[in-house]
Amino acid sequence: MSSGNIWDKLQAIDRRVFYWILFIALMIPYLRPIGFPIEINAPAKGIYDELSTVQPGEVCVLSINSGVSAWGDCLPAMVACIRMLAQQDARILVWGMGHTDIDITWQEIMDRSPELKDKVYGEDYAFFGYLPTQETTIALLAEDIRAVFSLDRYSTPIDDLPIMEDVNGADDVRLLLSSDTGDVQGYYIRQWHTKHGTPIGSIGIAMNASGDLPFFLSGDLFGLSGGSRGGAELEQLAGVPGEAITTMDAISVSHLLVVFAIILANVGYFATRGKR
Amino acid sequence: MALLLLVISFALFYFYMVRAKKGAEISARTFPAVAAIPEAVGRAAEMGKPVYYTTGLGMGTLNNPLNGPQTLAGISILGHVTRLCSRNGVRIDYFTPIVDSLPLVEETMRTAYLMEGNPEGFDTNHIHFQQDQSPYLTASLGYMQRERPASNIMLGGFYYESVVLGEAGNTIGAMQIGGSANTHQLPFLVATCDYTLIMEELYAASAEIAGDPDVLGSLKGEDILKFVVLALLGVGFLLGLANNATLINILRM
Amino acid sequence: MFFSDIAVGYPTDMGGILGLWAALILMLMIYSYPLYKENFAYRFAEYTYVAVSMAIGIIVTLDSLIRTQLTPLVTKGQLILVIPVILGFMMYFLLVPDYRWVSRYPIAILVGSSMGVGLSSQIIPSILNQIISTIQNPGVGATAIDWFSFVFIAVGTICATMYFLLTYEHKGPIKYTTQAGRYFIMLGLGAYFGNTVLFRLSMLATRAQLFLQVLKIIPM
Amino acid sequence: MSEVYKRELVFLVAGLVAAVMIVTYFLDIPVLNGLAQQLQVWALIIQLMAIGLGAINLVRVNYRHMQQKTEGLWIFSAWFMVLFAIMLLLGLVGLSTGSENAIYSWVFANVYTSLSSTLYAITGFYIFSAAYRAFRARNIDAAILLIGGVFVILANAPVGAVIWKGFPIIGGWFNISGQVPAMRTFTITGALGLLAYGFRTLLGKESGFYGEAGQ
Repeated sequence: MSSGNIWDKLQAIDRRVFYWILFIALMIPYLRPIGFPIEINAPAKGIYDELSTVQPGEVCVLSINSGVSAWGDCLPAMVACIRMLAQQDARILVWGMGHTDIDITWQEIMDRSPELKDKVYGEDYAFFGYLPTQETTIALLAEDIRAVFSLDRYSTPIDDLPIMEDVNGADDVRLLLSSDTGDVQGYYIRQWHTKHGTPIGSIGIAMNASGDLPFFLSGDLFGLSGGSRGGAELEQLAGVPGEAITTMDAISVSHLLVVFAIILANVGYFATRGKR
Repeated sequence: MALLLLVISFALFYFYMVRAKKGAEISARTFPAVAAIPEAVGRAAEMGKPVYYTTGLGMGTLNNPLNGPQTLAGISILGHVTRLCSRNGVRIDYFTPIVDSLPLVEETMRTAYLMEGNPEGFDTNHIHFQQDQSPYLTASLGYMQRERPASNIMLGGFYYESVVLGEAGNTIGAMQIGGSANTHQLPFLVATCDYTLIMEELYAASAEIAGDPDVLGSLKGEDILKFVVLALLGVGFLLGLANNATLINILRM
Repeated sequence: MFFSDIAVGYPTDMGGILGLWAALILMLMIYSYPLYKENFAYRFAEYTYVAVSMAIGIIVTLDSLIRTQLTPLVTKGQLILVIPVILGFMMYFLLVPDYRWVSRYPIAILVGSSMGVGLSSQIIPSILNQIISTIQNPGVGATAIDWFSFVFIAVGTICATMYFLLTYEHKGPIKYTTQAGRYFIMLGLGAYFGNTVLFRLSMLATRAQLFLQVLKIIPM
Repeated sequence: MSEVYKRELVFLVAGLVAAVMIVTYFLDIPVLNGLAQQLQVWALIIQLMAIGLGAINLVRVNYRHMQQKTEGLWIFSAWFMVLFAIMLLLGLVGLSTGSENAIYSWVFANVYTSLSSTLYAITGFYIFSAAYRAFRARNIDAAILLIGGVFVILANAPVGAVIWKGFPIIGGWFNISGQVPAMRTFTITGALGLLAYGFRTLLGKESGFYGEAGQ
């Protein structure tokens, strides 16, 4: 059997074989957790450092611009940040853009944040619900939150919420966390940070760790958590282990498979290239 | 400083757009991906196989601020490819899930055949529309297995279909030309295609083919701004090595 | 509201358990496509998603519209807000071919406002700040790697920007720097590719986790 | 001349609205600030009201499939119409009574959540098979891309550090510095491209988003 047709046979393997291997490989680490150590990188450390300087009573905003479909990447980091802010008695405002399933994401964050259990809605945190994505709306929020939200998600007038007493726009906000699948964090950088100086942190899907990196290095973002890896680092830093750390083992196994597949494909390619 | 840069850039765009309108010779540079199109069509003619052309999901509408311009650029290059196909007697099949682009696609292909003096060459069956991303993918993969096109051209606003189509084209040995301004799909287009148009190159290539003076004029204006940026970067880098921050302070004004 | 997809702890109420099993069955119907072949179950699940997500989209948007804008219009009597409501209805002329031009006015306001707001505000963060942070040297006490990265990023950004000169042929002296620029871009796309792998596999991992959780093989 | 209100007046409106936004960004003129904020509220209302467009389009396409009995599709279109109508009604009931309908929130929390994550995660399968069958170093570009990619993959996965100390160091360097020239250039050239696209829009040279599609 000349080496030529080994690679051709390997090439002809049915695609579904790979899919089964991958799906099973992803389950094994959940059955027998391995727990590889997780190193901390600067972008996620940036979020932890800024959040740990928040004083009690300071107003922080979480803008949930990622949907249920991106929970794997964004939910753990959001939970870690909210738990930190709640431990530091910050006042938390929550709204979101572009994804109509934001109610479920916020409910899930509350379920996973024991610190929120003894907080009072309307005094320690408030939820305003869905808005369509548009940079003009973000510019308006920076100037006057009440021009956009006159009622909270549960139709309580905004002025009846004690938390909103001295809060009118971006100038009264200590920092804003933006969780994204798209580029809404860019809108916040332009309309809140550049114009009002409000520090912006980005909790994004893994690709945003590349796309937003220039803004972290230029100081337009105080921190950047990319994907489940960023979530795991934040969970570890904040001392609130959760889903991201358990997912990291499955990431390790599946990433090894991908690297092995790339190497095999290229060895096969160069072995048969002489023949073609 | 920002206002100054905004006014300078608008002035430059306007200046070059007027010059381009007056017939000044402004053209985009030659792109290897565009230069390879005749070779892709020639390959199809030799092998007696069709050409597969698609502009991607583009979020399903022309009215999407990010993907609309990319889909339109892909359609204007489609006109150029269709003319070459008509000239070489090669069949071209166009796949899309974008319902509001169909009138423009039909008009572009019909005029292309007309300009080649081959009006009867145009056939609406060569335009394949599917309602959503998954049916569009399934139909494209089925077409590739059956027809085994010689060339696969993917230019427009792509999402994860670039991975699936790129892989399918690879396995049937098609020559592949890709292009998009969606950064998240560029790695897959580069990894699976022989030639790729990256980011703004897609718009420049389509403006060159469509001979659009406004776009070409503003592209020239953009290039002049890039020279300004390059000068600032070069001088700033040297000053940085010399530990001198004067330029930084000026830019921060 | 009761739900249980990845709620903390295995649900005890009937609605929760039923919900968990519905989630699992729907997942298997979708993954029957890659793991087996495109079939009736996959199409059924896909159309279910399109119907449910569109209905939810309308309800949530309607709620947001009524809550944030229409209620204040009535309570505070800002009658001027009647104009955008009319403009909103004008959008639907996009569906009437010969009156499509009517929909151009509300679109003009949407496009004009987002273009105006985005255009002027992006110059500082996306251009000036990027130049400043490229030419800022790592300062006192920086390690050799910091200085190497400083030179690498500066030279790389210059070459890559040269690559994007679109109306000048890449010939003569700039032939080599633009070619180097393309290699820097490939390096960036490689890192982007690596992060895309992390993104897609993290999502699939949480689906595999749910599969085990519903079958009570691992705790919720 | 009769076409003025169909095109030129529209471009004038878009240009004036954009001009108000640009001026108020740079200069602090109270009167203009008030006008800008009013226009921003209008933009929000218009966008919220436009949600029906997507729905009408979907219903129209599926209704056509049902009518023509398109083979293999019309059953699903019928199922779409039924389910869409039920969910919409349940949601409207919830809106009008002020408290969410139980079935609506059950479907939202379980059916929608599972399908949304599952459909989106399907790409994990494709990336794995593509890694084996398509990602070959066919030319220098693809080679650099794959080498950079593999180092970042092994830096992101905690196991990389266990295999070889070098992976997190080199991969980590890629993640924080190696990819910066490309990402920064995309940011700068993208911003310049947007400036040009915005300027052409102000002059009414860009009309794709008006549904004129390239005329």
